[in-house]
Amino acid sequence: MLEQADSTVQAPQADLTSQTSAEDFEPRIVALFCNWCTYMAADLAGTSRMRYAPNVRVVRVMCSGRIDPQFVMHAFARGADGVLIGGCHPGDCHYQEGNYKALRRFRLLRRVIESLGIERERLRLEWISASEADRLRKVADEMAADIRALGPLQLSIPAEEFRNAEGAGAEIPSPEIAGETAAKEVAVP
Amino acid sequence: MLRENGFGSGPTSGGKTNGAPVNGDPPIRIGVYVCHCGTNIARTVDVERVTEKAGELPGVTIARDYKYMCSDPGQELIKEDIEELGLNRIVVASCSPNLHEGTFRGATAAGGLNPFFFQMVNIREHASWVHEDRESATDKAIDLVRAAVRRVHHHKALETRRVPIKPEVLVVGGGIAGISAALTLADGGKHVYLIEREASIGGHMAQFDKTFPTLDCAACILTPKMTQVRNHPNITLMTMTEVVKVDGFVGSYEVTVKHRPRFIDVSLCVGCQQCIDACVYKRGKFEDEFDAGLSMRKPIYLPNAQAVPQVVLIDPEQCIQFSSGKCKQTCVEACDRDAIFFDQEERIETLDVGAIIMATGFQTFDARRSPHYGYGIYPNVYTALEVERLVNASGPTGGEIVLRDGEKPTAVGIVHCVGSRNQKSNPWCSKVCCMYSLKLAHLIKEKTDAEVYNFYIDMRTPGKGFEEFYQRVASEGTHLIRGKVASVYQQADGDGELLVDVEDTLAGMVRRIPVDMLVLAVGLEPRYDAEEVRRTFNITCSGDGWFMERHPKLAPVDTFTDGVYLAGCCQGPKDIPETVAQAGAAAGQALALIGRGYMELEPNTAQVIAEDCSGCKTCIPLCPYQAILHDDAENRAEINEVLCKGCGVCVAACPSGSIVQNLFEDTEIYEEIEGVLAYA
Amino acid sequence: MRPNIRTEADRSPEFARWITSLPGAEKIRECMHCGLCSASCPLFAYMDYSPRQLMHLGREGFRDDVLGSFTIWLCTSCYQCTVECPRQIPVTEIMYALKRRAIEEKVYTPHLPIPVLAREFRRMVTDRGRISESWLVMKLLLKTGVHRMFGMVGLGWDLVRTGRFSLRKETIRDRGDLARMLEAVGSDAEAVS
Amino acid sequence: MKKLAYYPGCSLSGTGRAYDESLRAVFAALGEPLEELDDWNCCGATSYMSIDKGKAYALASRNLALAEREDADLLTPCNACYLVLEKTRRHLAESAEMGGRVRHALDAVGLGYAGVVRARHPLEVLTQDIGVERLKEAVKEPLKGLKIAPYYGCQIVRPYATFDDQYHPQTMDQLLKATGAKVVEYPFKTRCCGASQTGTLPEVGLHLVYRLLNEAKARGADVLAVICSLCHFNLDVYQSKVRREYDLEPIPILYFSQILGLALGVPAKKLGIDRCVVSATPVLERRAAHAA
Repeated sequence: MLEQADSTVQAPQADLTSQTSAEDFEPRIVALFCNWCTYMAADLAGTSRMRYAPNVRVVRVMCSGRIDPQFVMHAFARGADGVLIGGCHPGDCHYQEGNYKALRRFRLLRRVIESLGIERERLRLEWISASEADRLRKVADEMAADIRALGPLQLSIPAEEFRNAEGAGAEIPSPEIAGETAAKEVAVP
Repeated sequence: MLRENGFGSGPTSGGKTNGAPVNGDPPIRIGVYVCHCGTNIARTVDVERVTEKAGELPGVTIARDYKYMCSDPGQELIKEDIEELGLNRIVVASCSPNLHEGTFRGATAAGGLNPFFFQMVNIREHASWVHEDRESATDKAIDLVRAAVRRVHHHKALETRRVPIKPEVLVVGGGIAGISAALTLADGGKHVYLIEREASIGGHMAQFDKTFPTLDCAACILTPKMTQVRNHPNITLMTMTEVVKVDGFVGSYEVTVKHRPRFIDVSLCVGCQQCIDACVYKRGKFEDEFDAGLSMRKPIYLPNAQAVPQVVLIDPEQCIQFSSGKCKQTCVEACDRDAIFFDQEERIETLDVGAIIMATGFQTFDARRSPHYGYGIYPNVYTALEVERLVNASGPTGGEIVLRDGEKPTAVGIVHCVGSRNQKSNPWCSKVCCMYSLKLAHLIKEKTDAEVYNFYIDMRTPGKGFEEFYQRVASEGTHLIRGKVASVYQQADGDGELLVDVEDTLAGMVRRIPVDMLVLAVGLEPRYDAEEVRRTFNITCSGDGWFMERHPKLAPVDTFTDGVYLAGCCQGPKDIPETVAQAGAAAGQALALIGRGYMELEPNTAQVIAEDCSGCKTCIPLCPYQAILHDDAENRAEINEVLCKGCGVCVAACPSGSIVQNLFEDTEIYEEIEGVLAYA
Repeated sequence: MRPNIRTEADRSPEFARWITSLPGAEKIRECMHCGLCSASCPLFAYMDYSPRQLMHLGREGFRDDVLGSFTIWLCTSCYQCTVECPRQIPVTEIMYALKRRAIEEKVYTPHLPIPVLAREFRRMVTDRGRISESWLVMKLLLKTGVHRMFGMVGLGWDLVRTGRFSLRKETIRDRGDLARMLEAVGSDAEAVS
Repeated sequence: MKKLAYYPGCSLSGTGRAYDESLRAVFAALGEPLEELDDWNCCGATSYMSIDKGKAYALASRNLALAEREDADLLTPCNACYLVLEKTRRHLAESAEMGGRVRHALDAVGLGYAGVVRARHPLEVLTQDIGVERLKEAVKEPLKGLKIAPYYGCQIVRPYATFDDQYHPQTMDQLLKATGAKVVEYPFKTRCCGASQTGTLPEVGLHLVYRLLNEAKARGADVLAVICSLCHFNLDVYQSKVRREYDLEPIPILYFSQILGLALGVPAKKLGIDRCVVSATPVLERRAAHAA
């Protein structure tokens, strides 16, 4: 597994340093959107010709409940400066309550990333319904601005530990990395 | 192959597998097609550069750009390339997969490949239409294409599943939309449950007098339709019925409905109305809803003269028997059919249907919310719906247009856009008010010879025969004053006369006009409980509260929930012909769905990799469809593919990574994430 | 009288940009000319341009027509138009801004008492921190024409009779503080033309 | 109830003295005597805003800062002051630029403003904090038979006031009804009185005043009740001029607080009833005689 991981954490660090000058820093934001609400909102933003920050790259999943915390960790490891998760409003999930599961994972994940030295603004969960294109625009713009202000993601822990965290999966973060609080959180259903 | 990495299912390395055979399969040969969409994409995204970059990606055999990929020649291109270049993966960068994923899967299949060896990239809605800067939009498009190319390496051949569709259809709402949809479906040989919340079908249209622009009588064209509904062998009509719960999915919905008690047996009552005559109330005491409160009725009443079903009902809030239990029950005595049952109770029933048509309609704007018009304060300020009842020959005044004191009005003002086109109430144009206001102007003028003033902001008459009608009303001498009424007040010494202040914007002066009747052309808005109904049916509302169609142009009657269609004003303001047309379209969509008898499901279901499953049962309670069972003998989870809807919640939760989801395998998502992040 | 024809040379694009850049005033581009502002205005009867027309002239950049209009001086800030506007145009605030700019550019009719009142009011508040109404009225009358004063004699007597006319000069204690504050707040960028 | 610092404003020490006197008397009679804000200054009214926005906001904010130092809200009887102070509070919260400039200016004189001070109108305080019931209980001389037209004027209901309906305000109606008087239906409750235009453009202002007075008369009102000293000035002091131009019977104009004071048994002298140009005494005596 470590061997595998070794080859994964290849160049992001180097790439980042090559473009860290504050002025031309453009954050890269990976957006994991559910198919039914937030992806539709992004489509609607398009048909409504809204303008928003071009920093967001959308990856579609069927439900926000499909989002494995490792997707997020992986995105950060590969040079994302921010990750945006978009799902249906509570009560509106196309699959009944996948979004609640996303929320639970998100809360945990946020603690994990903070303990890894990643600022909390870099990970965001937003409920955006299919009709809320304007909200999507606002969130994308805000996030791009927030992260631009933060600057490129600098991982403050040795790559080795980071890989461990990633490999362990955030559903069960290893206590020495995520800290005790996060470990306790797991116990709460 | 990822499975071999064991716990944690780490991602594959960047270029490791690209272009190389996967598990001994033939080498990956990808065709990438970048669409200009006329200038829709090409204006903002440098399509040539995207194509060039795509051509350099590992595994890509050919990259082309083309004006319209969705056109026949565009699809042909894919087909030919598959055949001539031996492509085994296809990526098309164009619009949203919601629009053309099916199209390009079809083209892929037409070339002889499994259609799921295709991946779509959305560079229109997600790039060219939302960005202005050509360079950053192009960079984004390149990233998205790279992600798709990396993803498509890992695609597998999949088969769609077929599930049978129940042939019955539920129509919710018995206005003209629901009636039209139900009749179309029933005439097509399908069984329809038509449910209506009120005691009679007919909806708003039944309250109208004449319809614009032809001035034919609403009742004359609607009543035969209502009768047809009642008599149609394929329609089960249920009035006083509401949906409380919807379970299941397209093709197989289980709808729980609640029948409110009518206290009359529908099968026994013949509508003779002797019970009403016999009621202990000698005359009407309660506001008649159908007459917009302009007449009074008893607690036992027929909803209206043309009601379908022709059956009376009792309002338990008003009937003495319910409040005191000590009524003489003269109605029961009078009924020779023994149809009255005070002990009737609410009844719950479940209906199995394959498709649902929403035809829940609209409500009119409450004029009290625009207090400066004095509605509810000055007695001679009316809503348009009230005036419809006044004009109507079967209405409270027998078709006479008179004021509250019985006098004929001599000057009537009609205020357009009440509640509409206003950021403080409803920002939208309600579409029908200009025409119905002109119609009322004509009818009032005809019946009273009063001076009629129409106060409008913009006169909107786009429709067949509408402009001609506008011209006709203008020629009749109606004052058409362009300006919104700012205030209405009754003078102390003015004999009940109302003074209307308005800027005549064409003259550039404010005019103060005395009228003795003011008609408020109230706009249309979503019903008060639209949000609740939306949740029940798991459909979407647009920001303004109307039910949202799947696509504003190409799927105007579909919703985002398969098998649920929209008809009439629940989707937005419409006039009668438009409503009927849309109801027909919704019925057509439902017919197409159930007529096929089965439907193909996206093969995005999840499966357990049996040898990796530790039997921890984490996934079992997570599944909203109870599709996961635990095989006690083998101590492992098992997914019932028929029940699985493909949300992927279990996949993300599985601690051992032993559940995979077709079309959304971890590897595919990791590759996509890496693809958007990799620096070119 | 100005001829009732305008060419493009009469337009000031700068003025149009300025007016639409006032807070909330970008909405005047969305005006649908319903006339609610005009018809709800208590002073409309005396205006040369209706508020609606003034908004339109502003967005088209007819600077001279707008700043020379009597309308802006008639606005009593009752906010009826602002509250009524279906497109939420802050008409009253725009009127304020137009008054400020007209005073700044000195384009209002001479002897128009309203800007004089505004200036005298400001002077008195800046100096003493409070307004002494009787003094203010007298100053206004002296500056805008003595003839008006004769009509006011009866009125003044009524006030004296009822104990409402006071020649006391009202003032605050910390006048120095006030002056320093008004200095420190700086001047408006908006007024720059 | 948060502490209230009384902010009379300039008019209430001049032409609007009766408003000041009667308010103090009413609050004292209800057991909540008013404490004046120390060293308050003019709010700037509409005139200052017409010249310099920044200075206008600075001027108004000094009062907010003074109140904040005392941890009080401002009790603001004048409609114009109320509007200006509320507008300032909101604008400073919404505009970072103006907020910054004003805070800088306050800082220069050792004042600070965190934004917690609200302007409150006596109508709001009397109906919400003290309550109509408490007023009713305190009434000693019910004003049976007095017919009152309630006139709110413009700036109290528009655009910032949230304590009452902007088309059909009710708070003053409730208070007046509590005195036992009859409140007549008055459609011009919130129409503008012409503000300072009566002075600057008499022909314009007088017509507005005429319409307000005429309508009240036509509705059978004995008196017109007001809540703003400028409204009072226009309707009362200019009434003789109006009557020179238009055919109109005189109608006395009273501050709502004067009417409440009468009902609470405060002597007319202490309420400044004799400060009306159009004397209210005949109407009040006629009513008293009738009731007796």
